[in-house]
Amino acid sequence: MARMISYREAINEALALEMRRDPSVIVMGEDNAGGASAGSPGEEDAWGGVLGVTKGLYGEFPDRVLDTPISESAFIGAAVGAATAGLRPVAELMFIDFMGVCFDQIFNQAAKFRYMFGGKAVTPVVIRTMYGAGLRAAAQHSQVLYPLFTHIPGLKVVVPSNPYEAKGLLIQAIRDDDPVIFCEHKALYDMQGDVPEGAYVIPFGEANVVRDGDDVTIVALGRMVSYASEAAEELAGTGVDAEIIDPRTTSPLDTETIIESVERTGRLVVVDESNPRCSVARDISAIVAEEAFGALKAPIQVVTAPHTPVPFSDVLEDLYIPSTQDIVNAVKTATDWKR
Amino acid sequence: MARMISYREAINEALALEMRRDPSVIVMGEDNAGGASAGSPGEEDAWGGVLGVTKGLYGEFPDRVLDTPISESAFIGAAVGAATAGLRPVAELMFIDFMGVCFDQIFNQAAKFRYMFGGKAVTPVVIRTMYGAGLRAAAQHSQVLYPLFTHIPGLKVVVPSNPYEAKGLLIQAIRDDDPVIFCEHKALYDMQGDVPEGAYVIPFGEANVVRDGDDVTIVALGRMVSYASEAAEELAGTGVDAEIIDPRTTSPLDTETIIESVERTGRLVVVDESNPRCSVARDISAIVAEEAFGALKAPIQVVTAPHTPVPFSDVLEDLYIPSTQDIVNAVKTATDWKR
Amino acid sequence: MTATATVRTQEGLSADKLRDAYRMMRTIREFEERLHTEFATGEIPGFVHLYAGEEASATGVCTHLDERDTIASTHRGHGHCIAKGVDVKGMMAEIYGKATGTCHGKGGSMHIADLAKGMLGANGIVGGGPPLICGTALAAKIQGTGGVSVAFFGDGASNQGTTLEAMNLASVWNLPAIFVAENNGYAESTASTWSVAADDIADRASGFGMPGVIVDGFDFFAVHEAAGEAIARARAGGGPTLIEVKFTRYFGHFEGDQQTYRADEVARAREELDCLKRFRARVTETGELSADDLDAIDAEIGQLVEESVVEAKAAPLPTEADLLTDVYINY
Amino acid sequence: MTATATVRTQEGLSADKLRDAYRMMRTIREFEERLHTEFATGEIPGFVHLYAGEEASATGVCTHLDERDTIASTHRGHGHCIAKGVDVKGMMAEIYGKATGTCHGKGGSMHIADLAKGMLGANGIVGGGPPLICGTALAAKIQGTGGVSVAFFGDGASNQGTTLEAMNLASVWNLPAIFVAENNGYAESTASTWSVAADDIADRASGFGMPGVIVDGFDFFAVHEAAGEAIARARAGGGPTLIEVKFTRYFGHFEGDQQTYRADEVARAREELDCLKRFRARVTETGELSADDLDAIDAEIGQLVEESVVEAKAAPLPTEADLLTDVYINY
Ligand SMILES: Cc1ncc(C[n+]2csc(CCOP(=O)(O)OP(=O)(O)O)c2C)c(N)n1
Ligand SMILES: Cc1ncc(C[n+]2csc(CCOP(=O)(O)OP(=O)(O)O)c2C)c(N)n1
Ligand SMILES: [Mg+2]
Ligand SMILES: [Mg+2]
Repeated sequence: MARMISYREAINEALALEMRRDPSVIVMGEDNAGGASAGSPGEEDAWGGVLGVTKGLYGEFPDRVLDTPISESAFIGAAVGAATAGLRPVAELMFIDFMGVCFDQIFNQAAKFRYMFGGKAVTPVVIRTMYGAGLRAAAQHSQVLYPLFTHIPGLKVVVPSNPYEAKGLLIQAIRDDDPVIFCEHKALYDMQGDVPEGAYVIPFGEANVVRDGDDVTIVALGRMVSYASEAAEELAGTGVDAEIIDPRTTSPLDTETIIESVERTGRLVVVDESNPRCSVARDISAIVAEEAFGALKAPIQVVTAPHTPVPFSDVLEDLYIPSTQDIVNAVKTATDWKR
Repeated sequence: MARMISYREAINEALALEMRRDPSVIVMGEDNAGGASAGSPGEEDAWGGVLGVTKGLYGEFPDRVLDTPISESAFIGAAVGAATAGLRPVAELMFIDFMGVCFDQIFNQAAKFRYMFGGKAVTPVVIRTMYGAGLRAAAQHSQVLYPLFTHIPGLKVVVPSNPYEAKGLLIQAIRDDDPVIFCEHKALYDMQGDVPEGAYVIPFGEANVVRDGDDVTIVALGRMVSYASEAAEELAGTGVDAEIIDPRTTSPLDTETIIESVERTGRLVVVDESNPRCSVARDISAIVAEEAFGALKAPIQVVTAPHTPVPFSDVLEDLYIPSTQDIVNAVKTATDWKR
Repeated sequence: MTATATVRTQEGLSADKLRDAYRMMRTIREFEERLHTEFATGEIPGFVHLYAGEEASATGVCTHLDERDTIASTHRGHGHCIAKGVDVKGMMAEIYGKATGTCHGKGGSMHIADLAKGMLGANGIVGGGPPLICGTALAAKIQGTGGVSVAFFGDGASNQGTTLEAMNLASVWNLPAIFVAENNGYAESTASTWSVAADDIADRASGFGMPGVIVDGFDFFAVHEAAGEAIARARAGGGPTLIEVKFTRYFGHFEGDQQTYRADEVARAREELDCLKRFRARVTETGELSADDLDAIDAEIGQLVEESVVEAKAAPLPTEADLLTDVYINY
Repeated sequence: MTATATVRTQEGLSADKLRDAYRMMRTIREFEERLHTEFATGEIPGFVHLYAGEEASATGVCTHLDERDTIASTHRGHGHCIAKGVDVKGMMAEIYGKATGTCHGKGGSMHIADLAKGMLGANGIVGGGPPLICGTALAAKIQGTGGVSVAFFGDGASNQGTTLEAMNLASVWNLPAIFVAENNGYAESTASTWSVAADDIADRASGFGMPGVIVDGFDFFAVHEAAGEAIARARAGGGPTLIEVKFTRYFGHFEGDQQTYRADEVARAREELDCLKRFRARVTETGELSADDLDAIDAEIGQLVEESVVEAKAAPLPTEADLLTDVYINY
């Protein structure tokens, strides 16, 4: 019964399904149509975005898949404007690292319209963007940065951890009436997973308990969910039974599920690929430490990348990215901890 | 002996002193010279920036105070580039809210040069910027946003809480060889304080213990330091003796001083005007909860603005900004807490 | 190098249309003059940027627009709001921060918006609007409504990358979009003759593949004609236009500005160039409207603005519950 | 509307200068061709964008520059690095991620920089460089060094707001800055004929108050002459220039690109237009250099690049300690 497809295909399928279902859904981004709009001499639909995620959509929806010049402020802003006018644009901000040239349209415009305008605006825009290290793409193409978006009231932030999640969360994102930042980990695009063919939604703000356990709670985000699962297998061998929670969305955040778990396990490890300062990991840690203080048997451990840019050299990048071993060590620190 | 000047004057004085001392210091920003560079028919040096902070500098240093077009990416980038070439530019990003149109030059360029280039770049640029609520300037002119800069490795972030701090920290910022985001609270510009006439520096990463106390530690940032002091006075009347710590810089952060204090008091309240998610408040909370867990007698309390944009109406804005009463309440929660 | 010549005014507006245009300009003027007075009392919170002197631009453009069309504005947005039909009383209440305001008191002068009227907001970010109207224009194009979108922006904003990118995108996508550069000579205290490296902002049009037009912004008819041409072309699928409107603002950058950066160009403008005076002279000379017609409108508008202030002052403030609503759809 | 006519080539370079120019172009070509081969083995990490075909641009410009001058480059930066004198072996080691690399293996292909050589970095952000060179140009102006700064950027980057803003700022501040738009016809798979709404990128110059020039990018002499004029003017205080260089890149956008978006324009370019072939034909025809001269350079460079690869492969990797250094001055 299983139908295995990749994270990339799951995203592509979510887009295709929603475009079929709702003519107001449009897709735009650099090379998203793939040179076709350019009337260039080559094959139509040549690229489908730099890593091929939108490939094939142009063929089916030639009027609703748009290439853009390299003008992120203009086209992300256009997506935002179009969302106020009855469309449901899905704009691709190729690498999340490029937010610096268009952040204003996201955080001062899209995120604030509804509040500033006294509740009279609806801005159903989705910004798909690639994040994360692992491709040897160095400091300007490997960042995580979802903490920056999570900070901003008015934005919803999604970090799918596998193909199934990616599809259901993207369909929800497209149908959602608020601006959504949809963060795709580029090292997951080839990850295979069992994904139903039809449309389904995964609601925002509902964490997924990936693994049940009683000794320690591990909250992990995006690609780190797989790492946490590996760590849990290893820990199981040493008699430590870890519960793994994937929040799925960093904003809204399902604090309830996390706190309920920590109240049972008494221990928490939060795993986040981002830099540590003002990270989602520390955010979750602080919330839990405030709300479940009485239940904590050990200090919350936070596993993140170091406070450095992402290095290029593969040997350094591998050291930079939080590892399964880092998670195992953090769990051990928590379980071994004595007052 | 006291020489009372305003926060605005303290900043102006720091700029003037450093410009006299070091010919490589230049100042730039919208209307920083004040229309003079425009060769416009009006008075030279008319403005000195929108709230007059650089007023008078153009007269003394006509070649080193530059007006700019409204092109934040270009001129902040120019400041960054100039810093790599032997100048020490102090660029004014008028309101911190405008970072969205120029963030790339700050976080992908200035912040990363040294690391990406294998330690071979030195980028001594200062970006002065106004933050904070209180002027009824609404959602796009009142944000705090220093958490976003604090997240980025390679940046230093300064949040002076009074005129004395502003002057010493700005002189340090100008002499510092790393990129510095210098966050001036616009509601503090008219605050008076005792400030020495000459130049002095306040080192980064060294917190200031504003008030000694044994019952609870209050860490407060920027404008919130005054609020914390008021709260401490009120609490003193109820027999609660609060220690107040002003970290001065959020990056680097003096965790030592904070932890040493919490180890004594057993209780921590962190006060930050920013939105709560991925805030500096939660960051500090998480660090302390991890490193001083054994010392904590109560859950750390975090006092921030709510997860909303800044509202316009004065009645709403006053509710939005953390208040002295909020701090008092948080301290009471901490001191009253029982397992 | 000037991209294109000034467009000469022509005519052909019905008396009703002329009355509407005059009413629009007069409403803006009255609204702004009154705010200037009221601001001085200290009762109005925050930053207020007045549009007085520039009425012919918003009016000359918006008289061509209808409910299919969208505009995006700037920090100096009252005139555009009024011209696009936003309720004057709601606006005044908004500027006073009242619960009855267009944005429930949560936006204020710099953020008045009314999407139901196709007014996508004043904007606190210089250059914030042009990308947005590429989106509303795209929506109109995809939905086939025949709608056009207009971005108003200042001379200062013409140097902002977002504005420049948006012009290119509008051409590349062949959008029904109009870019109206309101050149009032200054961005805060900085002269446009200095900050705009071209002779005219309109010179930038050719670099982005669109016609560039310069008009006398004190002349309603000049703006109206240039905008009419551009909007008709855009509706017909002919793509975007850049219109540079030149004039002087009558007050400071914001209320409180001492304006030491400029010599007194305002007195002469008010005396000799004023758009309302010129409009009155022209339509009474040609006999298109009578002085009585115009006086009646003046009185009507005086009354409306007076009421708007009285009502705004008396209106209730937002309440604590409002702080936490409308962040997202569900709260 | 074409802003200005193509500049015709003239001459007057000494044999030594010609040899240097040829050596520079040949080094770039050899470096890139070799990377193309090596990349296919899978040993090179990350994204690699090759400059082959565009050598005359970096060379035609940088042969005018000296240690006072700074350039900023792009993701396609190897050619600019080599032309500004960055050590070829250090570059190769950097691309392999080795500790002996120009950036200690921490930057990689997209971030090679050597500030001591006035090379302010390849840049992973499209449009990242133009603002930066406004700063280095400003520093040169304030310090009175006579230095000029050059931003190289692509046709795609010519639509980025940062690039457009920088051009205006350079004019407003009258900076010794040169903007070199390298129009190779594509930004990734997107044709510049589509993404640039003007006929030519050079058409944008007048909107930012500077001369705009178009040159044949396969012709070293054409680039050299146009750049020489612009740089001389900038050094003399005459302000910035925009130079559009037109040509074709020989490889895909990055290594691995199947290039299904373009018909095979490369074969013809390599055959008929190639800058190295044309240079050789021209200087041997005129007798300025002999075929032996050029062959000797070819051999020398073949040897250099071969060594650079051998040494890079053998070089040590960075170590764990390197992860946490050079974030700030003090750690
Ligand atoms: C991105 C950004 N930069 C700077 C400002 C501050 N600011 C507000 S209005 C203004 C001047 C705008 O000038 P112009 O575009 O000519 O419009 P005008 O005020 O003359 O109508 C400036 C610099 C801002 N709001 N946003
Ligand atoms: C701000 C930003 N947007 C998008 C990209 C992704 N990207 C890298 S190179 C490139 C194409 C650049 O085209 P062009 O400027 O013509 O340079 P070329 O590759 O042709 O040399 C794109 C879209 C980026 N690196 N930065
Ligand atoms: Mg202006
Ligand atoms: Mg190109």
